[in-house]
Amino acid sequence: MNEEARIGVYVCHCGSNIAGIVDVENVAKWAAEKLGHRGVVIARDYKFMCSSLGQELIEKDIKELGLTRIVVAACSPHLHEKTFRTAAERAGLNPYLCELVSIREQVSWVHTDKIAATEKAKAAISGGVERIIHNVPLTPLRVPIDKSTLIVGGGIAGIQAALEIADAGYKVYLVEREPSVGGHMAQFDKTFPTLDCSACILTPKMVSAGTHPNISMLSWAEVTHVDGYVGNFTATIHQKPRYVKTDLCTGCGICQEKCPKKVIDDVYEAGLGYRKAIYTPFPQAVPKFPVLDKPNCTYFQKGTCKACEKFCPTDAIDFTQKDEYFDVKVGNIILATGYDLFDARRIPQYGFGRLANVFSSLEFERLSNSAGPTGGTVVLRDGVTTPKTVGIIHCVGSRDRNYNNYCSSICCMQSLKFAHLVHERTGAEVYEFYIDMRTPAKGYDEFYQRLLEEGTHFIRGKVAEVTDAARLPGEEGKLIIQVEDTLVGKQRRIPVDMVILSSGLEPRHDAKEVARLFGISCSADGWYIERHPKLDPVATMTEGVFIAGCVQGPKDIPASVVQGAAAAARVLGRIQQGEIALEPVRATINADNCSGCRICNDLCPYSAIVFHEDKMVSEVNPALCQGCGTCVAACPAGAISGTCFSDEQIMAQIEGLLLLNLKQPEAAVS
Amino acid sequence: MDHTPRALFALINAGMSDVVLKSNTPWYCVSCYYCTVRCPQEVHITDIMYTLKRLAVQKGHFDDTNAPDFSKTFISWVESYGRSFELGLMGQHMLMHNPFGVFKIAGMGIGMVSKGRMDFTPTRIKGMDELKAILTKAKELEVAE
Amino acid sequence: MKYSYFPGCSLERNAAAYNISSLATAKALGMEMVEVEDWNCCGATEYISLNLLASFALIARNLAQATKTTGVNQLVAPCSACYLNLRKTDAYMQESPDLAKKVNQALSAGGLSYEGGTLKVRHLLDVVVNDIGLETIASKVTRPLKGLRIAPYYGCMIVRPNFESTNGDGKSFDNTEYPMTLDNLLKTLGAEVVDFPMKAHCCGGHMTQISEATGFEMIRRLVKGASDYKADMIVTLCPMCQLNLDGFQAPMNRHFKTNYNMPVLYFTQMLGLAFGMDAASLGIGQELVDARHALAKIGVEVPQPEKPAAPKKSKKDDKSLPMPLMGKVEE
Amino acid sequence: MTDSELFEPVIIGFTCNWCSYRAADLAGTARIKYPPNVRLIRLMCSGRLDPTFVLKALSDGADGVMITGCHPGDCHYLNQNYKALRRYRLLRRVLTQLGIEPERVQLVWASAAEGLQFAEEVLRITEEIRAMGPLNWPTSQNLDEYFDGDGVDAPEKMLVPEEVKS
Repeated sequence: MNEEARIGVYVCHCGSNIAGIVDVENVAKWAAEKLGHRGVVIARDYKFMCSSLGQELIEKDIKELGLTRIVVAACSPHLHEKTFRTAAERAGLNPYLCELVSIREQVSWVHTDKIAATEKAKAAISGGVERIIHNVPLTPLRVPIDKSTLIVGGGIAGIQAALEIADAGYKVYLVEREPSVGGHMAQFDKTFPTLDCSACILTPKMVSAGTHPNISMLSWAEVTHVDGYVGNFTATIHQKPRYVKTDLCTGCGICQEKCPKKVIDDVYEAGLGYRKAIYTPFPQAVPKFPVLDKPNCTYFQKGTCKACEKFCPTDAIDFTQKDEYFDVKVGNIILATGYDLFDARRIPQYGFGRLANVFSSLEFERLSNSAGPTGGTVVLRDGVTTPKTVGIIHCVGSRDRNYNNYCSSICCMQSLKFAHLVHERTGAEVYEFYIDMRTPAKGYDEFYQRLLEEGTHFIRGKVAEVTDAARLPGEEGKLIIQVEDTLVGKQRRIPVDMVILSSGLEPRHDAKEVARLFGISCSADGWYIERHPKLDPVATMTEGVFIAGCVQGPKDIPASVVQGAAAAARVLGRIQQGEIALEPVRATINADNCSGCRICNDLCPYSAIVFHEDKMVSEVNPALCQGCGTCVAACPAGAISGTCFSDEQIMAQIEGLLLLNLKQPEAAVS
Repeated sequence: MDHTPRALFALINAGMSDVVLKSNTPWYCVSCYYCTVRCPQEVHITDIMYTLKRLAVQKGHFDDTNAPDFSKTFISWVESYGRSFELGLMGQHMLMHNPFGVFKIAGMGIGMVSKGRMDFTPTRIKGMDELKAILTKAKELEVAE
Repeated sequence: MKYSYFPGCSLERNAAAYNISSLATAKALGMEMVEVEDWNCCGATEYISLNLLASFALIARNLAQATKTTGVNQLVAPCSACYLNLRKTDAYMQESPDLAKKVNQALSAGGLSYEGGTLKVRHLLDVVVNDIGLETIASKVTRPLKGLRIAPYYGCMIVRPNFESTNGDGKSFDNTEYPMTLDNLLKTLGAEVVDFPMKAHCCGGHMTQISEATGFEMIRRLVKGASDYKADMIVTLCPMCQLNLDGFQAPMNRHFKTNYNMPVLYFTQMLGLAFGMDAASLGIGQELVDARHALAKIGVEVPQPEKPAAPKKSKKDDKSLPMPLMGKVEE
Repeated sequence: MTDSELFEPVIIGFTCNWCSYRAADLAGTARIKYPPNVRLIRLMCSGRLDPTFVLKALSDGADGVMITGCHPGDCHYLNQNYKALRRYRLLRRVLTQLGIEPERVQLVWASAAEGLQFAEEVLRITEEIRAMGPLNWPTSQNLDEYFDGDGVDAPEKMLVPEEVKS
């Protein structure tokens, strides 16, 4: 025990958040009385410890009472540990001599019994006091920040982030797994609520990103491995073979024209159109180089063809290309990998995949796109018939506990856009089937009102089913939408020619694996978890890894752009600082105690422990150590210690939590 | 059907239990369970319809006795014989509620009988006494709730 | 394989054909069916409408009888209503210890007891297709149902609801909206199977007794649907559905002044026919809507009626868009 | 009331900074309720858990220990939770040899998103340990000296096995 420890205990009311359940005044009084012999010289409670007045209170006590340790009982250390450590530092105390004890998230918010909660708060503080006696002054590790950034995903969020960083003068690696950047936005014709042309606003950004001297655009590539930590990541990139020499290819498109193999394009055309086996997904693709789709290529499958090679004017086709793997070193990472569309076949009663004229929302985007398979003509699946009535079903797979419980947020506006386009292009009667109409952004509700004026029929109710089984006269040959009109309070059957399912957004099918690759977490729904839902929406719990766009949750284009720019701003801030302070949570080996058994060597996932053959002892490389502490727990000689989480600290905390050291020693003797 | 299920639940939330128990909606429920598997909030709607039927009968709150009587007749056969008895059930129920309907389906009845699909005597199970004891005990426990 | 067999009241009388065809085909498939001794009515949808606990006790007596008298833990019911009631009681008893306790208090008055989860309640269709398997069934087909257009009809209670008991017992064995088990079975037997959109819709249950107009309308929709899809017959797996669609078809026709003539047979009868069994031994002939015309198509060398040949389109003129790719659906 | 209903077990919970500690935070933010019997210690990783911590907690008066970590495959430090799992299995064997019900020490996986699951696990483990009754670990310390009546508040009473109190 540190004899000179003079400890201050500060108990926060957090308004009524803590004080409503925990008797904070009693707790502070108790700490002063019962823990005095453990070194507590002052214990106070205060309305809001995190306020500047609360912080000043601590600073004043440190100076006037000569406190050497601070325990703050308040919210989770993940929220305010930094606040109080900084305050301690201002008063001249080493910040690591200040600890936060959570009595809000772990006590007042989760318990209802006031007495039990108050007693648990006392135990927690006792644990904190015992622990802090063993804290030692530490200095954060300072590591330089590599000025390059890796951005994964070349949709609008990723492109925006890449341009912001590149324009500021720093290097960006933009990795995209498809042949071209552009993402889902490249598939759209019009964007709500202004109905400006998607390609017109996206293409210039794609071109800027493709030609920017600071951006290395790595399309048809994926990140397969990530090593290191903030400021010093090493990412392994898998460049899939294009079978096209990009230094020779001019993007003339002759290979695509001559390729005899037609394939359904289930990515860019959402399954509604065709491409060739060698292709650029769309004319404005960036980069302009085509990709040869090996599983569908006649030459690769049957050994003959090579039409593309024969006709290529610059001899750019190269059937011998192989997978390439290379490393890039970056300081920060932005993940902008986007979303997948909900597969409406999971709701068989809506008939997608079974009834020809039921379309998914992405299919309709392609159908209405002037560069799409029908040149923007809205027709039924037969390719020629114009629909006279169209039903648009909202919330397909969203707001439904059987599928996804969340609101996909874009579908209402998207459906309104569809209604407008259908009306404009075909003059058809349009029915919208909605549960609630959600139009909460600038110009959105005005767009809804415009659609009301255009004569769109709005029916409030969750659609029961879409069927081609006619029951009543007038239903033959139609798709019938069966719905309870909740405003009328009656069942209705609406016969239509075409049904569009406004399917929800889902996390990418491989979102979990990608999250694991970059060491971040997914929410229960599968979206990536931000550091704070309101105040830090683009950072993650892993230093140096940021998120932007739909990967964080469903959002529309403006919101994705905002997040792309925000993530870039965070990265630029880091780069400007030049270095970053890391928590000094590290393991160290006391060479005198090390027996050289090497048990720890294999336990370290970062190979941070090296064995010195000459001295027969192991040593931790602090630059590689991430501080998990597994080696500390494993060392049979007890030669390894972990800063911030030493054996002494944890053992003492256990004693404290179990309230073993309450009475004055002399009292115990008597 | 007086109310859609959604309207019925809104009435329950609004505290209008009289209207709810007088509604014929639960009696139109055929227990197809579509609502239960489709409900986005995973409400067990079919089970709630059964509950509303039981409450309506307990409180005597229903305008049309047709459906409750059918259930009662069905149950009385089960409680006396241990098995249901279609001819007795249909005959008894129709005489009570739809005597002219008998003529409408007479042809069908004759067809069923002539094809050996209907019988004039019900089957009684051997363990009738035990079954009665079980049902009596269950009803006691239910009342005790 | 040995199964505990719960025929249910309908199969005693109005659906006797279902009973004899079930037993005959089960035998042909090597399934030993041990009937539950002295079983009682499951209460259909009526008992629970007036009594809650007593209805569970009524059903649980059967579960207890099955455990006691057959010594097999797979309980098979060919009737969808019995299947649902038995399955529901077993699932609810697993889910709610309180209900299980009370039900057992009641059962003890009759000297019985039952622990939820002891039995696995199965529908006959599930057992035939998933235990025996389509391959084995295909190997026994001697009279393929070639040329017969069948609308497969499941009704409600075989696939719905989808209980969530702790061990997954209550989970429906097929999709609750668009089941395929019967479709696949009939295809295996060589029939031409209609992709019948109303296959899991309701037949109306007891509605013919309570509200004639409603009941007849529900029957009309289904018969009209099968007829619109040019089916030769409907094949079902539930005695209630068969009674409504077959027995009440004539009264329904009179009510709406229509003239439908849609035979309705049980899947077990089709199995038996495909195995080469004699029609009478499968109870065929007990249906009220004459099935002879449709059945004449089987085994007779009548070439399928030629569909009017679609005008041949050259590939260039074909503007049709591809259907959504039918890969695996991720649940 | 039976003895087991009167008995309030004390459980020490070890959490991983990246997943289960955040799950506990999430349970708090979402105001999900669970019994107050568990007291948490934050580690950087379940791999940091030295089995002696568990023995220390049990010998110092805890009736049970809850060890939590990231789901297998989701470890923030790649795979250290597997090492925790191995140690946990070994530890349960040691406990059996010491005559302690191994169920008093339980390993639970909880991701940062699983606030509800975390709360449910706390409830489950609390009830299981409550049913087992107090752990009467032979203690080296003279408890009477520490708990001789006056000046000792409710939590301490809660901790001490009945016979020690009397």
